[in-house]
Amino acid sequence: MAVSWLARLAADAPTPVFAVAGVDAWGAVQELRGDPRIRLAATPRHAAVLLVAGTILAGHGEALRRVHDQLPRPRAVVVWRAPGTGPAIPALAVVDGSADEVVSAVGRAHASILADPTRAQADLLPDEEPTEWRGVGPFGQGGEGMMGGTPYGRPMAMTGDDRDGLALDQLHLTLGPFLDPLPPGLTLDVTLQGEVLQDVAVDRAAPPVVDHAAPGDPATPAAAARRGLHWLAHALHVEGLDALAGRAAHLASQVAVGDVAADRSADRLARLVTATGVLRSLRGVGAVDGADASDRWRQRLAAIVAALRDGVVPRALEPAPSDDAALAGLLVGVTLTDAVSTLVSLELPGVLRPAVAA
Amino acid sequence: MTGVDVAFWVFALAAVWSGYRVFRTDSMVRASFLLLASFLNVGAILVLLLAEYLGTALLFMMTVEMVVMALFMVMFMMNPAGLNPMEMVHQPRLAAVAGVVTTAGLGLVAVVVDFPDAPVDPAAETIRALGTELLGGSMLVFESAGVTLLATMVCAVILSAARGRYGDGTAGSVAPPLEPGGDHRPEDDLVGDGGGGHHHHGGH
Amino acid sequence: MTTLPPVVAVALVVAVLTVGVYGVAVVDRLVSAVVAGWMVSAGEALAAPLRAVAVAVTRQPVTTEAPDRILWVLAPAAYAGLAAAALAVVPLAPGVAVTDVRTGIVVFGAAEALAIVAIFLHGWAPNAPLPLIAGYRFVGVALSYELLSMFVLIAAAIPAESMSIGAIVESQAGLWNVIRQPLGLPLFLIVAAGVTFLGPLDVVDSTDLAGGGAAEDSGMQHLAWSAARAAMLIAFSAASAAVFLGGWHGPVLPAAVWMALKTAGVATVLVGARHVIARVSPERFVRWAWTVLLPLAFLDLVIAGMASL
Amino acid sequence: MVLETVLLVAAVLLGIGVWGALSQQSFVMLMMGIELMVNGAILAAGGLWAYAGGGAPKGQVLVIIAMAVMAIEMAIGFALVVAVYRARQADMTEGIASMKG
Repeated sequence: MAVSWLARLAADAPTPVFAVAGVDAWGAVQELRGDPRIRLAATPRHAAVLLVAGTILAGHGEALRRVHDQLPRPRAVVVWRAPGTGPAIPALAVVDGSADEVVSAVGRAHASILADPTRAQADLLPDEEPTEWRGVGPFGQGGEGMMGGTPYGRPMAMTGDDRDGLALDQLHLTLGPFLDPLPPGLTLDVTLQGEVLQDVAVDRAAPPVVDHAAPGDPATPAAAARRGLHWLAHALHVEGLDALAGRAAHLASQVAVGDVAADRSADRLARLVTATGVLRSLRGVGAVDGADASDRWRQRLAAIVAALRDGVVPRALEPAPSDDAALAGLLVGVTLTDAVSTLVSLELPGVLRPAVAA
Repeated sequence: MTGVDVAFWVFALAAVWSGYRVFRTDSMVRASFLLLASFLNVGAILVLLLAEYLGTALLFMMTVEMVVMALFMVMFMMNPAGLNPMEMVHQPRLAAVAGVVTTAGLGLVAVVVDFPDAPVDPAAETIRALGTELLGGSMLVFESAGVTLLATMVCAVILSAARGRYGDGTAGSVAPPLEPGGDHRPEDDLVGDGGGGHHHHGGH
Repeated sequence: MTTLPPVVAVALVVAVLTVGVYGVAVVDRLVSAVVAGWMVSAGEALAAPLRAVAVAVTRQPVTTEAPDRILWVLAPAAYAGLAAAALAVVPLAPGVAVTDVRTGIVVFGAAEALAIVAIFLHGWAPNAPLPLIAGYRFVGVALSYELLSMFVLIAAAIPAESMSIGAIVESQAGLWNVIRQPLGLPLFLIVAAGVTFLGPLDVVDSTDLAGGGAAEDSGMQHLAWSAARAAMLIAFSAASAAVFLGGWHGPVLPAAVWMALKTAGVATVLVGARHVIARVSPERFVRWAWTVLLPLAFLDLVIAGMASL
Repeated sequence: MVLETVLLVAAVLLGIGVWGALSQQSFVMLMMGIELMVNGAILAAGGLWAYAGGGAPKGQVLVIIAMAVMAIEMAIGFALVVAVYRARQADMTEGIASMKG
């Protein structure tokens, strides 16, 4: 039968997964980039399986359901290492084991919805307009006149001064909490003019549920190297180097099982990363206390290599912005690309701790 | 009707229809790209008329120009996506009459005047001839156009720059009244108003 | 230069693009596996594109709130159509041009410029913020390399004394343009990476915007867009091979084979660059394009002009 | 396709351009009307070159000049819009009803 033949062919492909991770499982999710059997998609639209990993804050339940509904049908949900608290989401499979087990479960979930689409999961939210606007106003556009109203629930763009002294239209957006390039749970309310961020506010709407979410300082060199490699895998992915991200993630899983060849691989990885020019292209981006993103990358690469080769647990890394205001101040006035690069280059717990403990 | 005739009428109707839709759509972006569609169809007609270079050059030039146009439209006007109706017209009757009169007058010229019948030779090296003409007999015209374009670039940069030779470009200027033709309110003057005026789009 | 009958010509373009798109997908899989340090068998690499198609086909399309449906569907079609138009003016062997028009490089330039429109509209159509930002960002960047492409192509036309790409290939019988005009090919490859938004110049569907212009595409829509992108890559590779690498000129092997090898070589370099060069920030690239690349393109034109005196 | 039909199409394009330029309030839309008029002029010039000019190269030069005019119109037009907008926050013709100041 043609359909089952197609389904088998699709099931053999790397499963496209969109991962929503709590802070406690974020590193483990990044490590999945090293597995060729799945592919972590940048947007839920490109995924077939939603992987919900670790502790999701209760306040992010609405966002989680929205991400769920953004996956094209047929879709499946796999829950991994859920602590039992946080928003509930119907799942096709619940796994509490290793990365290998979750990858197998994801593959099985994909194959099962392909074989029998009736097993796929239905929408969680009703399909309706966010605001009631139809029929309001002289043209039924939701407001008065050309400028009026909030068509489709979105306010019309209003003008504000830009950096060239022209008052041009602004765009208000909320980024997060599950936007792929951002640290997990971080929600930013931004005002954009073109691609330049005019205003940034860190959203604290989601109340914290657990406080053990922020990872403590690593105790062993292997743990430190692994954490660094998790960061590196995500950062390389965001800078457009997915294949190298796969290499970093694979190395992290080697470290996890105590592979002795890992130190040489780390050396080689660091050289490859330097050769891509990413350090050069990040120069001057997001400077905190005189250290820019490029410096932070270099420090972190050196720390990974040192941890694996010399068994050194790195001391506290470079300075991170101390609070929300400092973080927002770092992002205002730069382009969205640079803002994302800055966020990615920062030490993650430094950003996340206040987000959880607020 | 030959294939060329059919193609001509398709392109001609598309050019006219998209030209008309430019002023009838609710979205600035669509307006710019409809105008581009009109240009593309005229370019295609030029190719049918054996002016290959002019036709393709028109495609090339107008595409870039309309992309810039679309950017400007969205920069300066509210409602870029066409979510709200866009009806920004004045003197519609006069304009329509002027349009019809222009079309009728020119159409009359087209039909009545007896133009010489001297069709271009399909085998002629028209592109080579154009190149030779541009760098030969019409060199002065061509070079003048080049220098004029350079002057235009300089002027455009000066006009649009935030700071002029004598300081702030907006010095002494006043904000517009909120209503067209309304009284100017001194408190709206941009001078000394660090934030600039926010009135124009402040519809709600 | 003879012109093929229309049916054969269309079939030829479609065949070249299909093989090319498949090849790009296979090479992409192989290079990414090597860079990632994974084992990948030849059979697996050859099956990868088919599997990706199967995954796309089994996904249902999604929509956004109030999108411009017509443009959303039309954008990939237009982009692929422009790739076909651009490829059509490139002769694949002596006498085997789909339509070797006298204004070949101008047609190629026009297809390139219209591709900007298609990419912008693809970002604009879903009526969603991230694709919209990606679309505008691309226009800002693209305007800066449109000039580059025209300058290097005109420089290549000078020794040929013709704007036909067939004539440009003929003019390289003795000396290839890549040696005669050393700046041409690198600049043209930058334009190619830009128009197909690959690797370092992927400012459109980039991961920092969570998929950017394609962030709202799913299933077949995303597949069509990726395929159109690969088709444009093939068109640019063929043009690079013809304009700078001597086209079908080469010893021993038949002309068409040389052309195919050169095209595949350029495509492989471009796909490979995607995995080993980090993305540049659009803002810095634009500054760099106007201050460094554009003067280099001028220089290229001056070199070509001086050489032909 | 004969000269008369080409010129008629050109006349219609010009007419639409006149209607648009006169009726639109926004500067940019107004410029679109002017562009459409030049579009019609280019078509007419191309048609006359092909059917009545015997393919004289000077006819093509005229079209090139028309394109240059269009580019200049656009550049200066946008520069003026930016300058006016900077000074007056106006992007509609009524916004600068008085030219003083």
